[in-house]
Amino acid sequence: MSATHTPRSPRTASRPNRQAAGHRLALLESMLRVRRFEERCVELYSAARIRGFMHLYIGEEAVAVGVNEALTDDDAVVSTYREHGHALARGVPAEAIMAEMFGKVTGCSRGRGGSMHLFDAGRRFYGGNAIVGGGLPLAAGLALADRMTGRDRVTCCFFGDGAFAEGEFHETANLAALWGLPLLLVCENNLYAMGTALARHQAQTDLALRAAGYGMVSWAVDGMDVFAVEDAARKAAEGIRAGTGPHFLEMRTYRFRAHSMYDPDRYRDKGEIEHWKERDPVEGLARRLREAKELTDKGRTALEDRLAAEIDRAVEAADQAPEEPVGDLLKYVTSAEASRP
Amino acid sequence: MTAFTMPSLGADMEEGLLQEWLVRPGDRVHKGDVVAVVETDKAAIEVECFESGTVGRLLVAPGARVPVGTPLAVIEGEAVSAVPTGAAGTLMAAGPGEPVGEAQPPPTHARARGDQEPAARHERPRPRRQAARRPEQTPQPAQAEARKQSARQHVQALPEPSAAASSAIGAGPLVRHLAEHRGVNLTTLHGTGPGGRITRADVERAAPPRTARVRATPYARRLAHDLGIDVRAVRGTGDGGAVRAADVHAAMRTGTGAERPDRGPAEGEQRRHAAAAIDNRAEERTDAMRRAIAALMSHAKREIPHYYLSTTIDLAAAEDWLRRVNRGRAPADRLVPAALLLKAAALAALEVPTLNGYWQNDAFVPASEINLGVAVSLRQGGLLAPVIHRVDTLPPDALMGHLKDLVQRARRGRLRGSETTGATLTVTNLGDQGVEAVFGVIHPPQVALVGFGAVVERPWAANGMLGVRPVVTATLAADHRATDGAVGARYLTAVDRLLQKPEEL
Amino acid sequence: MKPLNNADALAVIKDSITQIIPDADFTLVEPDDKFRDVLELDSLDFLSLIELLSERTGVRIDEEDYPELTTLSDAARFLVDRTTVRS
Amino acid sequence: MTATRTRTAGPTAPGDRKTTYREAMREALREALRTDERVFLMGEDVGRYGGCFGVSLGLLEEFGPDRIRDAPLSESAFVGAGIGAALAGMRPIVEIMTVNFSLLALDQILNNAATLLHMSGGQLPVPIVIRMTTGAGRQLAAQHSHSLEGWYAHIPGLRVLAPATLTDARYMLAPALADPDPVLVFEHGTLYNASGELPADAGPVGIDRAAVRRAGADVSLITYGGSLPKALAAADDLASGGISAEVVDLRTLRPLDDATIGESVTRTHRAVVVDEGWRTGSLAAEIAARLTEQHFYDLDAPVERVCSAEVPVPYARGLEEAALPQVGGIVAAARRAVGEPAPTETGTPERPPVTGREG
Repeated sequence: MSATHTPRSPRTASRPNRQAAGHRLALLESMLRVRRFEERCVELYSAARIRGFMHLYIGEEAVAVGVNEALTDDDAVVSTYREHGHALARGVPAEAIMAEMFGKVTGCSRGRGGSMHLFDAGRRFYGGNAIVGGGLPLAAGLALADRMTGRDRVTCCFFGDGAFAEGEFHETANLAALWGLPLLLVCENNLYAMGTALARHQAQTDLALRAAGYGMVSWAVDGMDVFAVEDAARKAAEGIRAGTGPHFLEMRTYRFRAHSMYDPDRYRDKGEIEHWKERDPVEGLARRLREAKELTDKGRTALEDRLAAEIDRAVEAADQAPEEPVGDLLKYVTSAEASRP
Repeated sequence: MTAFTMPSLGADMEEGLLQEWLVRPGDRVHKGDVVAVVETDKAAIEVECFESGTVGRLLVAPGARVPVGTPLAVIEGEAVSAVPTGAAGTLMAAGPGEPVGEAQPPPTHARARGDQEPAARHERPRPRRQAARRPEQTPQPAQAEARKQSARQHVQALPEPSAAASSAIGAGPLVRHLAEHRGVNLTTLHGTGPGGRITRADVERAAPPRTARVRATPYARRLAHDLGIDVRAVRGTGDGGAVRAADVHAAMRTGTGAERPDRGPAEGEQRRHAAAAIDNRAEERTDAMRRAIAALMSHAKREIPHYYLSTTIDLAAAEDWLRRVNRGRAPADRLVPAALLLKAAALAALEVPTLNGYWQNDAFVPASEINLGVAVSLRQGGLLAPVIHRVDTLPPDALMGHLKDLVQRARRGRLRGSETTGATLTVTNLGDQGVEAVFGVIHPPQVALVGFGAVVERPWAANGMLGVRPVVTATLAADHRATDGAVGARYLTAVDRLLQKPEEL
Repeated sequence: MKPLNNADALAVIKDSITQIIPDADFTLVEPDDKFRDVLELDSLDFLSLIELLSERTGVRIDEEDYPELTTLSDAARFLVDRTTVRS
Repeated sequence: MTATRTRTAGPTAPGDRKTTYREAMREALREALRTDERVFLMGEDVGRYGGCFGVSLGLLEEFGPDRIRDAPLSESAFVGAGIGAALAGMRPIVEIMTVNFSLLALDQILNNAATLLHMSGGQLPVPIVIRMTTGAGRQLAAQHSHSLEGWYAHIPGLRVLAPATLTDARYMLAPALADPDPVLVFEHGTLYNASGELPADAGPVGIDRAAVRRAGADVSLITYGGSLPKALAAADDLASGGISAEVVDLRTLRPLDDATIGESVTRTHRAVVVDEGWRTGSLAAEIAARLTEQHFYDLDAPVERVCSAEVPVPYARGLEEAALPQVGGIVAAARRAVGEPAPTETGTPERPPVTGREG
């Protein structure tokens, strides 16, 4: 059996009137950055420059990039351990991410987090949570603070279909709906909780339907179509800002690579992966832009060159960057230790 | 510090095979303790040491066959034992319950190796050895045995025990552990297990009445030490008879256990007391040291074909430099010429490495570091050669600091183990005694000894002019098996050259 | 720096030597003997003596002054001079 | 620092205020809510119910439902929400009914609150205060009675407090809120009704140091929280037998104040650690280990521990009492330490086994 999503559009969705070719190209560039960055990560991982667990987002780029379009700089993002895409879309510099994966002091977590724990407080990017579902209560708290202080901000929490089985999801969904928190719950349903297919870990696989049971607005979205993602996210964010409480988006997507670098991917059918690759969100968008004559071959080449140079610089900088002195090992365990010279 | 050497256990004995160590570095040993088992052509023999102190480096591994007189281990003669010793020949006071006097060896403990005839066993070690070496002393086997039980535990001394050594014992780790716990010397047991293996039952049968380590709380132990109370003589009233602080205080009040009964409890007495305790033992220690020096030097003179060289060195540059450096320095920071001489001796050894090392197994083994033994004469007689490690790397100020500290502590008997071992070349300086040249005896297994005499003013011709210069006579005694005279000459020349540029030392 | 009289100075010197050589026997040392030889002070001992003397009397003793410290009577005179002249 | 012994009701000094531990805690909450608008209280039944143990009674009326926030029975969600709110600049006080329930939020406390600052390379301090009851003694049986504060004291990144006196109940909250890092406050259930006078001069306290609640020369009773009154009672008993016991109240279980503990044992040379946690792997074990590491040569007796029996706390009164540290056991341990075991006819309890099953 090959897993597929039932195509369904958001009930209220209408194709956004995004005439500006510049915007479409920007989406492409953003997705392509994630794609190329991660492809380089695979190389570096194989060369043992990056260690630890590393989970790739390849195939799911439309979700991070599309959702981010709906967020402002004031909004907050809480993410998972598969967060390179979210971080890059959020604007965390490739250099800081690469340095983090190299374990360097210039990394966005000063080498203490690695691939799974990217943080950027300045960009209100709250990581980087590697406990499945663990970021959800945190996101509710960020939203609660905004709610209590009357700030017009949205907190967006990404999590996977696996988290839907965690109590923390259900506790948080209830709490957020109960208190009407300004929380955007983005479930990246890539059909597998690690190696366990959705149908093998959920009794009812229509996640959007179930989330609706908590009394919040809930849509299923084609996560391979960046326009659909952006459109749904914008509508949800508008609703949240209008005070209608938390919104739930089930992004139906697929990862093209294994769960992590350690994963032999024995649980998926090759044919299924190939089937989904036909819906590659990056190349799909590129094709559409070429057909619309908004992207030339030359333009594509220039874009690729630019990204390659950017990633080269990131790798080079990460390579050159110093490591945190071991003498600072205990720094940041408490604030007192952090401020100690 | 003395060397514990392969004893001569008979007039016809030329060499012996070290079968097993019964001590390991850091163990406290008392004069007369059995410390090793040596196999001669005739029998396996337990050998005792002749000095109280702490076992330093073990120089020979089990399984090695070495000539009589070869240093087997270093005994650091630090006389800090809590129990005063009496006159020479009377040994440590026996603890409660220990057999005293001419008693027979404890029956549970007397069996020796299974492959020997009982008669031979009983004869084997002491009477013959003592007859040969110390005829004036009465053998006291019972005490020696008792001490062995209480103090010595069976130990595989070196990291890689030879197959011979372990098979000789024939006991597994469990049994060894049990034996250690019970204080049983495995080498004296007859194994009843398969192939003569020593079994748990053998050990349990042999377990002697336990003369356990004193049960005392850490604080009580510390307090007793500080107050100069012998914790072994204090009656413990704590859990299981443990000595507690209160017991030490009580002993203090009643005077029991005090190492010197005339000593009052007043504060500040401690140091004087310690000094006095050392004085008490000084004579004996000197005797022991005398014997050790005698053995070592006899061995050196017997084994080592010495050759001697001498040269006179102009010290004007060195003295000028010292004067300049010392000017304006507080006395505590000043350098003496000896520091420069030592540094020059070390750097010259760097240039002539074949004088820095050991003669072992008929070959020269160069040392990787230059560790100078510095001969220090003790006021009560005798000498020590504590070691300053890696002298070539030390700036003169640091070297001076080490020298002062080391000489002071050597004379107070407060050397650490690492400071008494590992010398690769020895330097002796008799200049302060007023002589001009010293032709020394090499400390085996080293291959050379450098001597400096007094710095004296002498007429000196330089560049065709005659003047008065401070000069020192540097000498070298070297092992002709390792080097020839030309090498020694190069060495002394290097010392001379180095001393002409004191600022580079 | 406290001015010393000859007896004080001699006491300081003997006391300092005793600290270095606890069993020093001054009955063997005539005032004009070279005490270094009689009591067998080596160069390190002598340096310690200098250290103690300058510490206890406050007198600065340079290497050039060492020859003044050869006999007990010279040494005492040296300390008396330095403590009185300069204070 | 002024300390009040909750156990005794001495003569009331002029200006002293009669109060209870519960009221002192409530007063601390009220002060915090009044002085800092970022502060809010969140937890199960903190509002309309008035707090499971009545600590927050009346606060809803004064501060409203936004700041006295009743949460659903979702420990993970509301503790995590507290952490998120702290990240966003609030100063949440989260109340968990008992330490046993806190296990439902352990992921948030350990993996987020204690970890975020370090994992983010110093970017995300978490200024949250989490309060919970701990301990047995009220016949609440095995799922409401345990003393797991030692587990939390194991975790770097947390500060763990155990106020045991009225003064600490009243004044430890303010410095806890001022701490930029997560602080866990353990309130022993048997202390809420403890009453006494809050001295007129009681005022701000620190949260770094242990306190000597009673000076003594022969043995140090080292304890905290609900065991403090027992240790003080034991000290009285010992004094009548001529043994002078010093009582050290740890107050802060992490980081431990090694200096105060060590100074006390350096004076007395004997230590009895009283800890309601289970013996194996306990805070008492940690303290005993540190004493042997740092003060081995000061010890004149093995370090004694008086801990709970290694059993889930039972319901029946007799069983519960037998499972917990009691004054008699503390006295016996102290006597063993000073080498004066109680006469056998008084039935001195045997020294309990080091690990595992009892008996």
